[in-house]
Amino acid sequence: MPVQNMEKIFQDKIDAEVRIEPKDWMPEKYRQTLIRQISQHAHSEIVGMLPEGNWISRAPSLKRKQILIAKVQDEAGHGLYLYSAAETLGISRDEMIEQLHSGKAKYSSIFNYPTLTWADMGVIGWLVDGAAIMNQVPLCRTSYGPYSRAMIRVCKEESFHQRQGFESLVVLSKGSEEQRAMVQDAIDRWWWPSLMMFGPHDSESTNTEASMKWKIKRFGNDELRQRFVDMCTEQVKLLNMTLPDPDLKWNEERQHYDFGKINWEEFWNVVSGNGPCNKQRLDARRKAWEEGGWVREAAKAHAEKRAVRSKREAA
Amino acid sequence: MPVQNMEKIFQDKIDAEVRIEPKDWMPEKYRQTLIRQISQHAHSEIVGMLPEGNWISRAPSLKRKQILIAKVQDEAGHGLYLYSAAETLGISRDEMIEQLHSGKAKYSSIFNYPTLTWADMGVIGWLVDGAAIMNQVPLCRTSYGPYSRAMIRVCKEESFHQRQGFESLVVLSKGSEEQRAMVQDAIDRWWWPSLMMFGPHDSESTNTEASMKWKIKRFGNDELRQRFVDMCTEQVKLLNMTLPDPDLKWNEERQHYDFGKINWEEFWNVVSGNGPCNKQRLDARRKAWEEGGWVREAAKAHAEKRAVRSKREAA
Amino acid sequence: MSTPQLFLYNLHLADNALMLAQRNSEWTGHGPVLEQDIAITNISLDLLGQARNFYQYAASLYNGFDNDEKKAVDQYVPRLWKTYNRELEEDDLAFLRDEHQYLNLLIAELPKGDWAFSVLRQFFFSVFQFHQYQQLQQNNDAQLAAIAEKSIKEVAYHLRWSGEWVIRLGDGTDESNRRIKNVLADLWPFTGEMFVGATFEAINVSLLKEAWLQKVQAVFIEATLEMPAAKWFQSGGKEGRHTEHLGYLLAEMQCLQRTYPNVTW
Amino acid sequence: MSTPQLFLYNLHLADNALMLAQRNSEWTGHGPVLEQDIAITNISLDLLGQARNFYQYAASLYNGFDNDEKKAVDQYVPRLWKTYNRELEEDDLAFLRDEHQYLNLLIAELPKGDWAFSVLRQFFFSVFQFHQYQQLQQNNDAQLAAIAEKSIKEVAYHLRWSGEWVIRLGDGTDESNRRIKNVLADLWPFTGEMFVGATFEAINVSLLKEAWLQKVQAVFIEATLEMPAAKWFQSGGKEGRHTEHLGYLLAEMQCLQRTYPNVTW
Repeated sequence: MPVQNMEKIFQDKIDAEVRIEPKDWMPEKYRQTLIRQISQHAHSEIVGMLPEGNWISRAPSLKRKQILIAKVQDEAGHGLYLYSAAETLGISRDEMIEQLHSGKAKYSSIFNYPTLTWADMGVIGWLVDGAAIMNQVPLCRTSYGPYSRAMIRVCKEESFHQRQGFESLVVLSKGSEEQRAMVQDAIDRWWWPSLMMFGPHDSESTNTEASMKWKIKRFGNDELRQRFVDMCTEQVKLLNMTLPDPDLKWNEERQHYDFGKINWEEFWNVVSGNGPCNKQRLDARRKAWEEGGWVREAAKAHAEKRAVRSKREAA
Repeated sequence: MPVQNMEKIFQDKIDAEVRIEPKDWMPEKYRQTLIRQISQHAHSEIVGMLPEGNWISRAPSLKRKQILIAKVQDEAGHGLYLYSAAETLGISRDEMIEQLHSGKAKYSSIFNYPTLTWADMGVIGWLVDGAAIMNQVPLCRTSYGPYSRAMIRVCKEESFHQRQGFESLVVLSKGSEEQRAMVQDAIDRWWWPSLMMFGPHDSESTNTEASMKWKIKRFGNDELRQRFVDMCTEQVKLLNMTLPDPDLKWNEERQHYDFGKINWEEFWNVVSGNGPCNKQRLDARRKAWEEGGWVREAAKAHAEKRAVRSKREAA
Repeated sequence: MSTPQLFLYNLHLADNALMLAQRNSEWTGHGPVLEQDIAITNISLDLLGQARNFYQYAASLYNGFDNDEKKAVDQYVPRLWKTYNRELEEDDLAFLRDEHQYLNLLIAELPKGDWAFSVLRQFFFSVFQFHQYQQLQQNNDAQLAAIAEKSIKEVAYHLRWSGEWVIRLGDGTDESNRRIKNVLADLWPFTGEMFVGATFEAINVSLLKEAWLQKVQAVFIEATLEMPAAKWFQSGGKEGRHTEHLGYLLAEMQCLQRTYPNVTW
Repeated sequence: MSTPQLFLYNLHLADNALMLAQRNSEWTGHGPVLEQDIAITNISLDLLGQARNFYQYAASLYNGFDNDEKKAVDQYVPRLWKTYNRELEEDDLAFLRDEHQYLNLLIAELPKGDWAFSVLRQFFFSVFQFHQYQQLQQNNDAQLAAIAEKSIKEVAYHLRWSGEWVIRLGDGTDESNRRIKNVLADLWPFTGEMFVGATFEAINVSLLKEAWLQKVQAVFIEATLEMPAAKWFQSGGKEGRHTEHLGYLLAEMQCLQRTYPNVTW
């Protein structure tokens, strides 16, 4: 069949909301776009374990320690689902990890900010997971089957984390003066980076058009960001806290909140490697991988020995 | 000159309290005994930096932190003097360090006990340095010149440390209930190991006779231990604390304090490697040495480059 | 067993689980491969759950004590909590005691080391804990028995998982074999303490040694490892005499509770 | 400069010295060779002495403040101390502030790393501190000038010592050259903060940059190292926004003061 026909069949399926499966024909660019996006998402889960992992040893109660450890563990699980989804497109997990470590592949820039107080755990749940969910819920209906199924599981757990995060902020916001100050400070530090999680303005975003057509993506960056601002502006009132934006105000006409200008210079700086923790995060991942090398080799060597032995016994 | 005559001249000098100097003839066994003893003493200073170094980062006031750091640094200095003294006998510092790391050379067993609270810093100053001084003051008059001169410097500084240690215990003993409990607990843990610092009973001690004759050693282990017990039993009263020995009591006839039986099984266990921290201490020293390897090599390589350059410039 | 002793025994069991959970959770985000990062984190979570059960039970016992009973355990109760004027809670026990008030086995507090250290430590500990909980299931104290019964399935998994890793590393590459032998020499002296009973222990731990040795031996054979000959063992944990490592662990673990006392988190 | 600003400036200077002293003292007993163990320990002691002078001055300033002045710096004063009902002392400032109340440069709080990291960090810091104290010697505030004058000889030694090590490692072996290049890439982004003034700074730090660059350049030439081209710099220390490392340093450093508040040591 000529490629044009294949492309037509492919696009028809997409338009009819039929999921594309690993064995189906797909345009090379679709495959590449998905590999890039899914692996980037997987890397974000794995790197995202680090800023929260930073507080596991210091969690202030046994219950909070349990919740935090379980959450970070869930992120590892999300990484696993997503690497598996990407593998169905013909790339191995080791290749993807190599791309992460070499800097070729990206991960969400939000994880290049430091976690400085316990309140950051709650605020990350609320704002960072909140923004992630806003981005990800539409991906549950994305056109590629394995990705959309992975996202359904991910989103379910993320919503749970977001509620837990907000709940912990409610507790802190009813606590001592220092606890309340901690929350406000954490909101002040995470608010703008969270808004940056939706990516550049649609007008400046590459790849958006093709991704829309292929239904990898379903909403523009600015649209999702606006929804997020609207949502958080309401929620922050429940905490008796404020968002660090003097320009934030209700626009009766648009029926949305107007908000201030994002510092895109900071955004591009962090994306290109110049964030507070970029080097620290990648170094931590590389170190874990390098120090685990002998463990992975031992496991492989042992499995091979066993295989030989059971073959010999069978013979 | 026949060896017998040399030995006579040597012993006559000793008997006349004339110091033996590096270039003087000396019996091989005298040289070996001194190398063993001085290097063991140097190693004790170096390993002895570790238990106290363990509290530098946690010292509870800036002043105490300064005092502690300076004290540990002094121990490094003592190590230096003593290694230098041993080097005059024809062994290099690197050889001695190698003997320490391989386990061939010993160091004082006291440093194989852990430092568990801040009060240990004071008690080490008082009891451990106190016992060390008791052992070392006679060494200021030991027959080998470089060793006796090193010991004069060491003893001066050690006495200062001992006073500082006791002073800090006086402060703690006038402090809160928890501080006082900390002091008593530290005394309870360090008292018996301190008594062991004087070595086995003279009746069980090897080398003592020759060392006495050569005036390397001037008092028996038991005699020094008794002096130490007598001294501490008085001092502990100033702290309103007790020594953990139910058999401790004044003997009017001997004009000394009687004291309980030392647990020699523990002593020999620790000497032979089975103390709470033997492995930890040696591992720490080996690690520092190994990780410093590239630094020492770089310094050497650079010095050689400079030497070549200045030769070239001179030519 | 008297109720003060039961209180102390709960602390001992809880402290064991908490310290090992704390150490294992240092791997979270830093494991050698994602699946094993998740696995050791799971063990951490299980142990943390067990610790909570024991601490909660200990706290409820204490809150029901009469004055004599309270006095009997007074030296193990956090000083700072006494200024709070409220009932004792699990977090007070976990976060506010001084170092010498913790009663865990020394093996549980040792730094995580490399992967070989962590899995071999877990194996030694889990074999012991399995037999310990098996006994506790029969205990007259219903609450203790219930916690043990609830936890033993988790422990059986920890034991299987860590035993498989011991085999994998022992019978893996030259490097993995060398590494596990090294850490075996480090860890072995810390195993003896498990079998030397303290007065507060509800079971005769010395009777567990034989079964422990048999299981270890069986796994070691598969792992091509030899049982160490060393007969000297570390001790002190059950009396509150710890290694130099515990102080650092506590400084980190307790820092928020110490800096902001008596608030809700 | 107002007295509240002078107070904050003293905290900034003291915090710089304290954090670096704390980090360098981690080498004590663990140095690559005995003479250098002693040398870096000496630097630690000098810095600790400087820190004490600045903290003591800050405390005495605060104790003489009127209510408005006290209010102006209230957010930097340790909360716990306020419950002590006694004058502010150096140790309250050193040991009882929360992380965001410390005003040191980020470079001072970074973990000690390997020997290359520690000596290069010291060099960058000492070049800066030398020029800073040189300016401060001329300051109108006599006490500040006196501390700077007293300390500058020490700093000149730190500068010479660390500069020599940078040369030795840069122009040493392949390994030492590789290592110092690696840590240069890590450290460089933390140097920019030194030259971005905060309102509490008594001198115009941006004017020190040229002299700093010249000295670094001169040593780098001897060390066969190239000046990095990177133009992006970390910031936050002077506003109390730190790296993730400071929290751990404080948990350890403060543990006794937090566990046993308001006693004499």
